[in-house]
Amino acid sequence: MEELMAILFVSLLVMVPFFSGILMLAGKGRDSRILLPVWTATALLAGFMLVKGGAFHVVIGGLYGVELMFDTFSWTFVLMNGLVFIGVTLSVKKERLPFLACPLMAMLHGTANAVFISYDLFNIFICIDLIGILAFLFIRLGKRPRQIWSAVQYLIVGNVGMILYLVGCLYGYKATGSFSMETLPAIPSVAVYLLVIGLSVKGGVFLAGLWLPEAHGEAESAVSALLSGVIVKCGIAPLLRLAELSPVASEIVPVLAVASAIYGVSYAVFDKDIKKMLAYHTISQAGFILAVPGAGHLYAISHGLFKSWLFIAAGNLPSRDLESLKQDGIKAEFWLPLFLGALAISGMPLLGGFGAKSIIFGQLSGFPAFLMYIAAIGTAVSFAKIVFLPLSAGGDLKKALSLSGLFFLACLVFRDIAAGYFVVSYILKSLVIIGTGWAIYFLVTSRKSVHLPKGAESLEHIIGLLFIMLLFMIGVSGL
Amino acid sequence: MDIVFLARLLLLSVILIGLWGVLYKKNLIMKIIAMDIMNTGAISLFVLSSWQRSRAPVIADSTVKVATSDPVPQAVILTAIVVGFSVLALLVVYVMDLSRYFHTLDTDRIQERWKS
Amino acid sequence: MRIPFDIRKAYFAAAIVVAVFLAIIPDTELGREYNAFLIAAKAGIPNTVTAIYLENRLYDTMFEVMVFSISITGALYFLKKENKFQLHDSLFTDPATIIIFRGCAMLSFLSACALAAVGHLSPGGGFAAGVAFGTSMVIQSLISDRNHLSNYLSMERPEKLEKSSWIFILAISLLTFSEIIPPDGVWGNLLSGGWIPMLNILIAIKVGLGTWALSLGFLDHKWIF
Amino acid sequence: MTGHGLLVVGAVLLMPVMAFFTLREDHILHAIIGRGMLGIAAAIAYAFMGAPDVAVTEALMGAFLVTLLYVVVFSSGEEFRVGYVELPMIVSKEAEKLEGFAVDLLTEFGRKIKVKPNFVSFESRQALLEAVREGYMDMAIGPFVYPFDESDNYLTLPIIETRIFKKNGGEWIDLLSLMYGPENRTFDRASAEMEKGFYSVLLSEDAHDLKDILFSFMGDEENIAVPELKKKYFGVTK
Repeated sequence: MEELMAILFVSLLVMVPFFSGILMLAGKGRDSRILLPVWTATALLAGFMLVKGGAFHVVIGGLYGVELMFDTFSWTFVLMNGLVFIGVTLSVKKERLPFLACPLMAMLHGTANAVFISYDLFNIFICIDLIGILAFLFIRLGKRPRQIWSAVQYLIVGNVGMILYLVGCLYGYKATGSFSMETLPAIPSVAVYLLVIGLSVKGGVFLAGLWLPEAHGEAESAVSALLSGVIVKCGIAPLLRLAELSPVASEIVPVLAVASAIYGVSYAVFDKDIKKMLAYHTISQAGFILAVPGAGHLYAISHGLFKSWLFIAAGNLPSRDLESLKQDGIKAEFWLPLFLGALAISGMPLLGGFGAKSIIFGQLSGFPAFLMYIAAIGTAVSFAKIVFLPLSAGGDLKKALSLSGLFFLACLVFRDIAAGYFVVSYILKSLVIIGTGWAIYFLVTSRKSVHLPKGAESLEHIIGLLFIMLLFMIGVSGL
Repeated sequence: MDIVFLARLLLLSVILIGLWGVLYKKNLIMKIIAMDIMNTGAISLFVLSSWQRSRAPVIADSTVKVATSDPVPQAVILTAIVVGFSVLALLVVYVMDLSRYFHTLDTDRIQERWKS
Repeated sequence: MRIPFDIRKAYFAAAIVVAVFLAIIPDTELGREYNAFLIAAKAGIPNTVTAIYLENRLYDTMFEVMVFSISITGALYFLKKENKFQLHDSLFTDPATIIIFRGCAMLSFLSACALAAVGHLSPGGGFAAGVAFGTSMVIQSLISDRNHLSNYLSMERPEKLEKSSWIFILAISLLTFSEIIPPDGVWGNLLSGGWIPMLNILIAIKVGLGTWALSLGFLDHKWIF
Repeated sequence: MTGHGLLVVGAVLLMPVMAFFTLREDHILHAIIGRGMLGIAAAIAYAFMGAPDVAVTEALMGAFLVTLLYVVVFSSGEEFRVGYVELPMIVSKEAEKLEGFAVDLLTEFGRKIKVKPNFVSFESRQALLEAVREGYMDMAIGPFVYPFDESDNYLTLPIIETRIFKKNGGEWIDLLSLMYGPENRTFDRASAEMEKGFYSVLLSEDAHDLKDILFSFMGDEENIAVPELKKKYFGVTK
């Protein structure tokens, strides 16, 4: 019975998007709204299974086959995948997308689902490689020379990371005779480090993910929304599983998470380019997601929603430069979505980010908690730049919340109510964090501008740093 | 010295030579070839691990029990070869497209343009 | 940023240390010598690598086919778009070269057919066959006039064939997952092992057409660097 | 060490050697040949290690890859892209043949640095300016006048002097467009002031090396091609 259910889920989550992608490719379809039923089916199925509860895992193909896992964790990510795709599709309907975009979206959807339900190290390797190729094509769709360069950089770094992951898989197989994730506790720690590094390249986590600001900042805004909303999660979801299952990884991943949160925020506070700033926040939010491996998926769904909303809202702006936006002001119809998104990511109650942050802070303690509070305040500081952008005259508030905006907003509000963290102490805490952040913004950062060095974001440095990190992990565990 | 250990050292050195190329070569095509060499090294490690000093995993008769190499790493690594090839083909197209805009394949010179 | 020499040396040194760590991990003896035996008995074909590739881990292979097809599609999309130059004449005109190349093309075409047909019985299989077919086509294109060649082969029908073989591969994968498999047949026969020979041929067609289209795309382009 | 073990070690030993020789080369063609040999060494090693399937795939894939890269290198030709909007004497198309001062100048320049110009026709000034800014075109020639067309998005390199007619509203037209272009009927010459300007070549920011070479080509005192061309088209030598 479970086998049959699994086949049904695989055909609905993976095969249907693939088939529709191939058919769109053959029929040269350009309208992404045709695919809305596919996304909706994913979201509805995931929502139903979340409400129903329960978990089971299945091996497809018998002996040495591929193991799939259907539990709350995977269904949460699948739900996020469906919701983000619905929102992005609703937002890009007016543009004429290039011909390749719609088939690629369908295939990306299917592959992301496959990553989230996979419980097999090698299957994750191949799915993430497919995700990498799709992202590579997506980044290039905008045609600017710089996008080609950032795509090439992305693929080279990602491929080196995947080679490390492959070697990690091999050592895992050698020790246990299986690729299933259940064997993770038994595999040697060096292999776990290789797996962690390989996944953190795709997940945009600290150091390994430094390709991210360039690629996400340069891509078209709808593409950036997909990159930050879904593609980054395809690295993070297996990483979370790894941290949950393997004791070695559960020590190393939270360290990476905190470093990632602090690093991303400290660059975002001083960046004047709105898309670059959002891209740096993807690094820092990856840290928030990974900080508590047991609850990361609950943060991930919120992050997927508000980050893709923010990227879409930022794409509508007349300029990317925050200084010039500050002088000219922005029209109300562009301002409102940005404002709400910025509040959500800062953790304002009723807007998605609050419940997620409360979950994370509820389970952290000690020094990591202190550092994460700093990162949360930093988030508020950097988003104060958006919150306090002046309104210019002549805007139309009615146009502000388009279909996609309403959709995202509804999801975020519902998400927060579902989290059930409306306790006075949590509300106070988050308000204090936001207040401190805004105070710092007015007192310090709005008056000073600091240029942090960005040398580490070049190709050779990222690749080299992968090995430095590996050595560091081996050294720490050896001591 | 154990043959498998010796072979493994040599194959890891293939990966290292590839890495050296990725780090030091300036030409993007050379970087891609170096990456391919790294990939070849990783693939060879899989094949080496499947080698149990016995024959190929093709069985003549399903009723006689014979010891063979482990077919599982070999089968999964076929997949990885294809993936490596696909990535490479796509990268070559992109890199050549890049050269159309910059008239150079030197990574330092391309990166110089956005040194803000 | 121009990278200081020293830092890259440090990166490389770190990589060497990591490699040493990877080399000294001891092997565990798990006794996997009889793996192949179990798999062959289940799939009903002698070549166990193909059995795993196309039956036990067909789920992976499905994604592999997706990776390959998508990257070929993307490459062709970006190759087609701009700067399409005139079809060039043949690159080689020397008669001796042409005869040798023609022989090579013939040989790799024949090996492609053989690999695809008996991939489940002997080493080989769909992907290898497809690549061999692609190689034979690119060699053929190097020695013959492309205008002349395109009279015989318009690219439209191959494109349809490629798409439909793609869909068939996915559909057969789905059937295999749900264990709807035709009977195994006689051990060692050309038609044995359920869907496996069929999948081999379909993958060979898919990969062969893809590599062929890719190499034609490359040939039609003038590169600048 | 058994005989078979020696064979395996020997075949595996070939791989790092080939990898080293591949990456030691700076010449791409040599590196590609090196990659081909690495593929063959790997296939031999796999065959000895009891993995004939992987060996076949690796050998065939290596062969195909090397052929493909070889094709890329073999069919590489150098060119730069010049967009033009027709303007008599500077660039004009007659009987499928381009001629004009700027065309001859750039052809001469291309001959000197052994890179061919590839001329692409554009309908309007705006479309061409857009293409230069985006980097699709390396250069633009036609009714582009220094200092009126100066912008941060591209460089202007003056090639020959002209006169510009400018109105109070900021509207302007160059001499040749006024004489031959379709605008000469709509432009009211009487109310315009005359100023000095230069017909120029616009260079994209992305045309990396090209702009330095072209600047030095134009500024070279010993270069007799430029004055000769000026004499041919405009009868002046300055």
